[in-house]
This record gives sequence, structure tokens and C-alpha cells, in this order.
Amino acid sequence: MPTPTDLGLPETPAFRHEVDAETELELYRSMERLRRFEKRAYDLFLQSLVKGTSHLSLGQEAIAAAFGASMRPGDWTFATYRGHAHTLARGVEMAPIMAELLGRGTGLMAGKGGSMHLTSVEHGVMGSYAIIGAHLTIANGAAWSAKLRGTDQVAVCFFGDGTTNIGAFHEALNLAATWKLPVVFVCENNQWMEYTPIGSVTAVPRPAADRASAYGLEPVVVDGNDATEMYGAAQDALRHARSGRGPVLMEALTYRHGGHSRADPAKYRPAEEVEPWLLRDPLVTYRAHLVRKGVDEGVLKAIDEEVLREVDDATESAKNAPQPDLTLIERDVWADGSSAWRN
Amino acid sequence: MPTPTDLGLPETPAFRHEVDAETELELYRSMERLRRFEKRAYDLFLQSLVKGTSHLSLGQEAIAAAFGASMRPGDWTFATYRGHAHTLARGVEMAPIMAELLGRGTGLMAGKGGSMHLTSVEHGVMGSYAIIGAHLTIANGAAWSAKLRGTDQVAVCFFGDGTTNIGAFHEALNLAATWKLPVVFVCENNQWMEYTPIGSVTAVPRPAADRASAYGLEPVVVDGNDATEMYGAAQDALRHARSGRGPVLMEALTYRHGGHSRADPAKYRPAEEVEPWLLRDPLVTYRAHLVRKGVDEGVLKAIDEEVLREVDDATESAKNAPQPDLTLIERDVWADGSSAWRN
Amino acid sequence: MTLMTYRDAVARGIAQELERDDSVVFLGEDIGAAGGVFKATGGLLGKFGPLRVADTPISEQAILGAAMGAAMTGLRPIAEIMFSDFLAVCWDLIANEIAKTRYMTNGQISLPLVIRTGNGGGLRFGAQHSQSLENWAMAVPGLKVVAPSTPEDVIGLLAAAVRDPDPVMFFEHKGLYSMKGEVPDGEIVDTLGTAKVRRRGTDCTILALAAMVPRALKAADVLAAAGINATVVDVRSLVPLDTATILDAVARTGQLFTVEENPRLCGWGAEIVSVVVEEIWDDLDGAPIRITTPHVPLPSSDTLEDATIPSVTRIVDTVRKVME
Amino acid sequence: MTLMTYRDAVARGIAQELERDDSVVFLGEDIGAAGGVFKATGGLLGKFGPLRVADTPISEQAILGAAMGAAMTGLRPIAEIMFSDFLAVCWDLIANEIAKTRYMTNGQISLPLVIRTGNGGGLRFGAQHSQSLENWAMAVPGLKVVAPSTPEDVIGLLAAAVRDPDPVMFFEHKGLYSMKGEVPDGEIVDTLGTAKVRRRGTDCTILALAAMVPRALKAADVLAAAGINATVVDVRSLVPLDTATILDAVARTGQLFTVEENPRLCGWGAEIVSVVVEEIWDDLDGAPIRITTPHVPLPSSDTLEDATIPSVTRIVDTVRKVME
Ligand SMILES: Cc1ncc(C[n+]2csc(CCOP(=O)(O)OP(=O)(O)O)c2C)c(N)n1
Ligand SMILES: Cc1ncc(C[n+]2csc(CCOP(=O)(O)OP(=O)(O)O)c2C)c(N)n1
Ligand SMILES: [Mg+2]
Ligand SMILES: [Mg+2]
Repeated sequence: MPTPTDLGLPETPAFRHEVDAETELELYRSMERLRRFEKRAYDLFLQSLVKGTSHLSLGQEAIAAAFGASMRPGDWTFATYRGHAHTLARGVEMAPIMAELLGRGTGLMAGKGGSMHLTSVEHGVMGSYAIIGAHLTIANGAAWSAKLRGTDQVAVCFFGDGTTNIGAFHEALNLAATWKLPVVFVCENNQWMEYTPIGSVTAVPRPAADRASAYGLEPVVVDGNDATEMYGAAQDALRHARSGRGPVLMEALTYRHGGHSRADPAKYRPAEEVEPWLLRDPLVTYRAHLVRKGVDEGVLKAIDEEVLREVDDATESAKNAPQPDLTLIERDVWADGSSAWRN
Repeated sequence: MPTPTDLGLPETPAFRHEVDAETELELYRSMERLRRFEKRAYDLFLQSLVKGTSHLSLGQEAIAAAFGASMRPGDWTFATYRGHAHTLARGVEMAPIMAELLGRGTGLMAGKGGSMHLTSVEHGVMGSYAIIGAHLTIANGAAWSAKLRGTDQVAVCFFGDGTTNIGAFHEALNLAATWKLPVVFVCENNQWMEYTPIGSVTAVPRPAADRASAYGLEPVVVDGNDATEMYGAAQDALRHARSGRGPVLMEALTYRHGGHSRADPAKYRPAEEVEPWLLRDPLVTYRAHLVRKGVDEGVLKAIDEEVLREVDDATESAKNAPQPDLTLIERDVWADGSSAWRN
Repeated sequence: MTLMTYRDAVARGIAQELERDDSVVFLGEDIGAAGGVFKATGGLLGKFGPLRVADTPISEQAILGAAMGAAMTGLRPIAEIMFSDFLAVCWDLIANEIAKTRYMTNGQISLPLVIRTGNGGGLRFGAQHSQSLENWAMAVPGLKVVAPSTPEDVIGLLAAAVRDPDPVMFFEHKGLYSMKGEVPDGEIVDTLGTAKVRRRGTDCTILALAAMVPRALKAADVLAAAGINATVVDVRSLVPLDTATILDAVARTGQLFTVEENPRLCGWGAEIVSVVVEEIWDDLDGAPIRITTPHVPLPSSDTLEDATIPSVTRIVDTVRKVME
Repeated sequence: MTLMTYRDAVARGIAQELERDDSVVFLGEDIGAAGGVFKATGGLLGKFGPLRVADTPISEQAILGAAMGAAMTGLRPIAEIMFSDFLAVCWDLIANEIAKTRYMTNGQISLPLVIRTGNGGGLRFGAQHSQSLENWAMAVPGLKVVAPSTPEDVIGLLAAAVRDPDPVMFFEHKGLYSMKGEVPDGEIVDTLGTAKVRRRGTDCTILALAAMVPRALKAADVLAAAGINATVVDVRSLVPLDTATILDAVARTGQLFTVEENPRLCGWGAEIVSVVVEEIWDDLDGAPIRITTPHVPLPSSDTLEDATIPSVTRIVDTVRKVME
């Protein structure tokens, strides 16, 4: 097993909070749900049942799970095209997500958004955004609204390492810091911007943390493959933002197990880089950690089975779901339900 | 006379190079040209002879002059809407600039660009850009071309404190640093973004220097009202960029004597802030410095008179210049000289 | 009734809505303490405080992102983008995010927000500060697009825009800020998606928008003296487009002219011409004619700029040539 | 002759120009080591090295700024913006800087550069990765705009674009990347500003662009079986627009249809309709009819997307209804 330092992770864990037994199982279940759902989605993509594109978080589950377990019902998630995990982690059921990936009428957005735009306002998932950068500024807006309306809601915005190089990142961070907005920016540094290693296109080694000081913020680096650590970091960040002390910019170090999108086999990554990270699989290591701590393996197996059933049911229901009604095409451009551009 | 520290300037001058006598007079003449030209432009604006808008560098002249005196003929200037000074400082004659401000046919761009877009490719002034941010990325392009073509040209890009908060700033700095481009970014921190104090909208006290580390660059802060200091800083920066060591991000602290643009009386600035800066007028202090060093006042007066004559001549010639030919309207959209969008 | 400038109408319109509804907020560059670069938002900060009237950094993407995120979580933001030319630096937020989010989320997210911006030429500001960009917005499904030509319309349409549940692009014309008009006292609320017939004539119909409306009306006066009686329609709203009023006016006269400040290609006039020919072909006496800025960036010199944007003379000459 | 995909034609076209002229350089995201997200630029890095084929960060403004600055100082850059939807994040560089600089500087600055981008729908990528945005570019004076429909045209028009002294927006259609066509061997150089008549018929003229061209041709076959003989013109270049070919084709048949993948408002078809009615009114037998995507963002589901973009059936039905 590679040590954290081998992977460039922080040497001493900084966020080791006590996690109660119930939360531990919740974290485990959440990661298991993300993992199983996405593996199935990948299979269905290869079967051409999932249409268009799909970006998986395999290997990065601890981040979404930790925040999912830490956020309150009123808090908001802003995700990217790689948003299955963050949507599931807020408690959205699998069936409508799977149906959306298959473009069916029972999909989370009735087939109008697709894999890259998962949204469930009911669960605080305020959208998944497919153009790099914009959603950091939008998350600010939600946080600003919480501040103006005097609620204690927090906006959490997930994005990748590559996203730190686009202009909107800079504008969003500066405004959030200047206005002291209750927003947590979570950079999932999976080392790659699509097919290009992040280091080759970025002026600093830590694309997010090394920019924190440019906004008067503290650099925060977390081992994003360690669910306990991530959970502690999420707790701290949410507390900070909720208490009115302004934004947090967190860099969670992690790794994509698979390709960037669709069926990308990710052959461009050297084996020496991939293998140690696969060994630090967040789900496998967390399971081992729980077992080591004395959690009954039977309990974990039961969770595994429940999750598998959930995935199977979601798959079946999505496969059997009807195509969307064609009248949807000209619906809901406007709040009156229509798309009329003329009288 | 306020001390540098009163104004938040660096405590110990860092760029005190030896300046030879000829260069000293060149710097003086350059600042005098900028000052007299712009004061005249302001008068002509009040007389409605200068049309549209105009943004003056009164009080900021040492920066443009220092770079003008330090750049080589092949080097490139990228300026903003506040670009009279940078254009003049590269040796462009006053008459075509004045004519451009008056919208005349003999103008630098025959009246097609106006005050905000002064360009003289012949003098290496590759344009003045009126939308915040873009020209930092364009300066990169020129620097990239120098690098690819194996010349030792340097691109120098001037912009304001407020500009550090727009996305293009961030993209430009990251690319310049990653590609080690020969470009010098000069932030003229005049403390104000139009009518808003920069501190109220920026997350760090030094809008440029406090961001340098986000691009792996050294912070460089200069007293922009001290021509000797600025000259040294310009020399160092150009040498650094020319030697292949990558970009420089320089923050020159200064102050606008007048309003943001047009006839703005700048009443929104507190007298306690304005007055000490006016006392540190770069032209007045530099003149005093030269006299103290033993430069004959007669020599300086002769320069003043020559410059005044140049301004008078430019004014006369611009006033008497013809309106632009109306056929220009449909000329030069394309390189073939035409504007045809169809056959 | 009060005589007031278009500029003052902007401030009054915003104040009316800030006053009425606590969820309305206003943000932009130099809008608060400075009262706006066009002095169109003076007094609002003093009256409503820095929480509801927020000065921002030069970060147009962050401004619109803030507006969008706030709109989806209970506020009704008005965002100012100082010059419409700067829409280009935040076009992703507008065209890809704000315009598409309701649709992509199958109606889960509503975005009641207004983007106000200073549009158009005539002030010798040159090619990067003078564009007429209402057509950029018209081309993007999911945006409502308004461009008032009078102080009264500024207030009424702004109120309608703020109260509308969808994103509205509100194009104020910089060349009209100092123009005065009579404005009724008390609350004014107009209706989006409605054109106004400003003048009735029998011979031809001239469609105009924003600063082209007063020019079209002046041209109509000149034409009347020459025996040509024109209907002049102020289009006001590009999306939704009041095709009922437009088609009716054109059908009555049989001859259509559009007066567009934008460079020619893909202007709103082209769209309307295509609708008109498709729908009332048989009512037309001749080809619809577009009067536009030539397809060039705007030059800055006063002489050049005046000869570039459609003028009263150009309108008159074009109409006479066709009608005689 | 070689049978090759539209995708491979892109790489061949770029290689042809990199080979020919040392001042040509190519930059963009994931274009080098990865060979492009659409696998359309494979092999170029290996052949021409990292100085001339440069992978960039996700910084579209920096990409286009680099292209612009390089173009004004002696290089001829080809910049890739991966999906045309992302033009919105760098629209300022395109619409305000690249398009206007020659004009504003009275011709002092030339910008020989090409912006290639993956455009259009049909791949179930949803509203933010499927737009047909050629009209955005068409509306901005100072940009040339090209959209090829065949592999041969990809190479020839790309070469023409690279050799052109002005900025050219080059819209590749994502839905065509896997389409195959015969391509002559050796150097291919086409001419900007030229449309191509792909089929001659006597009854009506159908104008189409990019992915709509094969659909229009299929529709013409179906229509021919029903006794309607259509001319099909591949517009290819929106700016400059080959009005000579277009007006000639429409005048011969008297009836015009446009097939546009863009949402309706302000599409290129509207512009052409307005030109056609102004200039050859008397040659028209009836109103020009536009077939477009409805004015909505694109839905992602396959069923919905297929029913949104103009299909062969929709073209056939519309033409038959009008012609019969
Ligand atoms: C403005 C913009 N440019 C480019 C893209 C194409 N693109 C999609 S994902 C991606 C890489 C993003 O990398 P990163 O931010 O590290 O996130 P990850 O995919 O690794 O989660 C790119 C370049 C885009 N969607 N938007
Ligand atoms: C994208 C964009 N936003 C806003 C403006 C309007 N504007 C012109 S100058 C200016 C202030 C710039 O401040 P700073 O960068 O400090 O430069 P200074 O004017 O002080 O030299 C603003 C907001 C603009 N030109 N472009
Ligand atoms: Mg990544
Ligand atoms: Mg400033």
C-alpha cells in the first residue's frame, strides 16, 4: 500500500474528527451507492443504453459522500458534468437518475438534461453544469441569497483541478472572499484535465490550494481518498462557512479510476501513476478501516446487497421506462410552461 | 511631503539603478510630454473638440515613461483605453494622436479608433484595448510568437488595479507562467476602479502582487511615482523577460490626479487621500530630484518649452485637419481593404 | 405627469421595484456609491443600503453568476452590465446558463432576473463601447429581450421585467439617456411582449427599436410632408415578439421597412422579414426593405459614426425611393 | 482519391498547412498528446512537435488571446475551441477584439488566424454541448464564417481559411466527424465565400449548411420520387456569402426553403430570406419558407433531440405541403 506521501498527499492528517458509528455506516453506504451505480452506468453506456456521454467519479467517491453526509437539508450542491456522485450523495433516488441517463420520460429531468445536467432542487442539488467555471459564480449567488435572506444555508460547489485555470474560477473566488459568502469550493484534484496532466498546464503544483492566498484564504489540502479525513474536512468547511467567516477553498487530492468520459480507457496515464492510486481505492480502504475498527462484516455485506438491489431496480425501471413525450420539446422554456417567442 | 510609507509604498526602494544623464533627461522629457499633452487633451475635451471619451494618466506618467525609455524598438506595448501615455512614451508623435482624439482624418487611425484604441504598429504600440482584461491574453500571444520565432522581443502589457479581478487576468497569468513567455505585466495600481476604491472589491490588499504566487511568480511592488525607481524596475523586468525566465507581474503604486474619464471631477475621493498623492507628483518630484543632482534648470526649461511647442503644434494641426473621408466607413474590415460580406 | 429623462426613469424604475418587493436586489460595477457611469442609478444606495444595492468588482461573470444563483434561491436580482459590449465577457452565463437552465432541469429552476445594460451608439465611444447587441440575445432561446425608447417605457417595462418569472435582457440605449419625456405619476407597470404603434399611416409601415424610434418618427414627419404616410411601430420587445401588432400593421399598408441600428447580418429585422413573408405574403405590395448599419464595426469619429448608423435622412431617402 | 472520414480530414487539413508554412501553429485543449476529444487531431503533435502543436490549460480566453497576439506578430495560428458552445466563454476575444481590431486600427493590424470548433447536435450531449452557433459569428462584422459538410471541403476550406489574411471561424459539425467521403490526393485548397450547388432541380431551391446538407439531399431524393425536383445548395460560407450562386439558384426555381439546424430566431436563413426578397422579389413564386429547430435549447434524450432538429421527414413534409 503506497503511503500518502508517495501520492503527494498531506503528511499528517489534519481533519481526524471522531465519526460516530451510524455516520460511518452512512458514509460506507453512500460510497457503495456511488460506486455500484456508476459501474452499472458504465456497463449500460457500453451497451448503448446510456446515450450521449457520461463522466464517472469512480475513485473519487469519498469526497461526494463526505459532503453528502455533512450537508444539511437546506444546503445547496452545485455539481459539474461529473455529477452523478454528488447528486446521489444528497439522497436522490437512483431510478430517476438512471432513467435520465437513458433519456427516458421518467428521468430526473424527463430526458431534457441528460447525464451532465442532473438537478434535484427538492434535494438541494441546484444543477450540474457542463461548461467549465460558470457554476462557481452561480454557487456564490445562492450563498449571497442565504446571506441576504439571513438563513444559515451553505452552498457547496464541486469542480476539478483543470477548472482552476479558467477565468470564472478567479472571479468567483474573489467575489466570495470579498463578500464573505457562505460557500465551500471543493476542488477535486484528480490530477487530470481530461487527457492532459494538470501539472503541464498549471503554473503551481497545487492548482487550488496554491491560489488560496490570492483571495486571502487559507490553503486547505485534504486526502480525498480517505473518507474519515474527508468527512472531517467537510465538517470543518461547512462550519466555517455557516458561521459567517466567509468561503472555504478546499483541494481534495484524488484520482479517477477510469477515463474522462464515455468509454475512454485512459491509456494515456502511466501505470506507475495509476497503480498506487488504485491501491488507495477509497471504498476498499474505508471498508478495511471499518472492519479493523470492529464493524461486523455482515452489516457491510447487507449494505452491499441492498445497494446492489437498488441499482438493479433502478436499471430495470429505467430500461422499462417510456420515451419522453414529444410535447416536452416545446415545454418549459418559460415559467408559464410554454416556449412561445411570439403571440 | 508625505513619506512613501504614508502612501503604502514600499519602505526601501528596491530598484535604484544608476541612471545616466542622457536617460534622465529623456525620462524628464517623456513625462513632460505626457503631462502637457494630456492637460491639453482635457482642455479640448471641455471645449467639446475631443469627442466621446478620454482617460488620462495624469499623475501616473512615471510608469509609461520608464518603460518607454527602457523598451527596445522591437518590443511591444499593449495598452488600455487609458493609453495616451503609453503611446506617446513609445515615441509616437503628438499630432496624429491629437487628431485621433478630435476624430479627424489625419488621426493615428484616421478617426476609426478614437482615444481608447490608439495603435501605432510602426512604434510597437500593438493596440489599446477598451474591454477590461482581454489585452493581457493578447500580449501573451505576441510574447509566444517572439518565443516561437526565436527573437528576443518582449511584450509589455499595462493595466489597472481593477483589472486584476476579471477572469482574463487569471487565464493570462497562468498561461504566461506555464509557457514561460517573455511578457511583463504592469499593474498600475492607482487605487481606484473607476469610481470604486479597489480595496472594497478585492480580497487582498495588493491586487496584483498578492496574486503573483498563484502563478509561481515573485511579487514585485514599485513606487510608481518615482521615475528613478520605475526605470530600474522596468529595466529589471525587461531583462528578466528577455532572458527567457518567463513573465513578470509588477504592481506599480500610483494615483490618478484627475477623474476616471471625460470631465469626471473625482469628487468621490476624500481630500486626505488625494492631497498627499498630489504632493508626490512624479513630474514635480523628478524635476526637483534632477535639480538637486545638479542638472541646469535652463536645460529643463528648454525641454518644457519644446514640449509645449509640440503640444501647440499638435493642437493646431489637429484642429485644422479635415474630417475623415466617409468612404473609410466601409473600408478595412478585411485585409483586401473592403468590408464586403457578399459577392 | 412629470417631465423626466430616460436616465432618471431608470433610477425611478429600479427604486419602484426595490421599494415594492424586498426580494429585489441590484448589483453591478460602480452602481452604488457612484450612481452608475451613466448616472442612471443615483440615490439608490443611499435609499436601500449596501445589501440591496451592491457594488461589485470588475467581474462580469461573477456578477451574473451571483444574479443567477440568487434568482434560483428566492431573490429577484437586477444585474447591471455597464456597456452591452461587455456582455461578451459573460456571454456564457447568459447564453449557456441563464437561458437554458429552466429547460434543462425540466422546469425545476426558475430564474426571475433582469440584466440591464447600456446599448447602442452615437456617443463617439468607438467599436467596443457602442454596439447594438439586442440580436445576440434574441438568437438565444430562453431569454426575453426588451429595448425601451421612452422614459415611460423604461419604467413600465423594467417593472414588468422585474416581476416576470423569466430572465429578461433589458437594453437601455445610451444615446437616449438624456432624452426627456412625460411620465405619469405613481406606479407604472407595462406588459412584456407588446409593440406600440406610435404613428398611424396608410402607405407603409416602419418598424424601429430604441434610438431608431425617434428617428423613424422624425422621418415619418418628413415623409408625410412629401405625401407618404407611414405607420411607425416601436417594436419594444424582441422576445416575446408582438407579431400580432406587427403583422397587422404591415398587412394594412402592404409595405414594410425595418430601421435597425445593428450591423446588417442576422439583425431582428431579418427575422421579422422572414416571418412577414411567410405569413402575409399575399398582403405585401412589394419586398420588405431593411435599413441597417452597414456590416462594419462602428467607427469612433463623430463624422464617421453619424454616417454609419441609420439617420433620419437615410430613412427618408430609402422610403421615398421605394415608394415613389 | 481516398475514402476518409470528416474527422481524419481535419487532421489532414491541419497537417497540410503546418507542413507548408512554418508560421502556422496550432493550439487548444487536449489537441496534442490526446489527439483531440473528437480524435480529429491525432498524430499532429508527434509530427510537428510541442512548439507548433500546443496543449493549453482550460483557458479559452487565453487560447484566443494567444492566437490573436501571435497573428499580429507574424504567425498564422489555428486555435481550437473544443465545443462551439464554449465560444461563449471567450466571446469577448472573438467579437470585440479579433473581429474589430483591423477596422479600429485603420488596417494597421492583420489577424490571419482560424478558430476551429466542434458545432452542432445529434450526439445526445444536451443543451450546453450541441448548439449550432454559426449565426453568432455571422452577426459580428469582421469575422469570416465557414461550415463544411464533406471531408473534401474540410480540407479545402481549412486550407483557404489558414491562408486567408483575415480571421475565420471554422465550424466543424460533430455529427459529421464519422461521415466518410472521397477526397482527392495531394494538396487541396478551396475558396472562401463560395456556395456549392449539390443537386440541380427545377421546382424549388433548398439551402442547407453542414449536417443539414446530407439531410436536404436525402429529402430531395424523396421529393424527386414524389415529382418535386429540388435544387440543393450547400451554403458552406456564411461570410462572405455567395449571394450570386444563391440568388441565381432561387431565381431559377422561384421557391426557396432554408434548412437551419439553429433555433429559429435570427438564423442565417432569416438573413438570406431578407436578401432574397429585397433583390429578386419578382422572381419569387411564393414566400420563402424556413425549416429550423424550434426556438428552444436542445434536449438531450435521443428521442427528443431527433424530433427537435430538422429531419429528412420534416424537410420533405414542409416542401410537399408548400409545393403541392
Ligand atoms: C469552458 C470549457 N472548456 C472546456 C470544456 C471541456 N472539458 C470538459 S471536462 C474538461 C476537463 C476538466 O478537468 P477538471 O476540471 O480537472 O475536472 P475533471 O473532469 O477531472 O473532474 C474539459 C476541458 C468545458 N466543458 N468547458
Ligand atoms: C469588461 C469590462 N468591464 C467594465 C468596463 C468599464 N470600465 C472601464 S475602466 C474601468 C475601471 C478600470 O479600473 P482599473 O483596472 O483600476 O484601471 P484604471 O481605469 O484605474 O486605469 C471599468 C470598470 C470595461 N471597460 N470592461
Ligand atoms: Mg481533473
Ligand atoms: Mg485603477
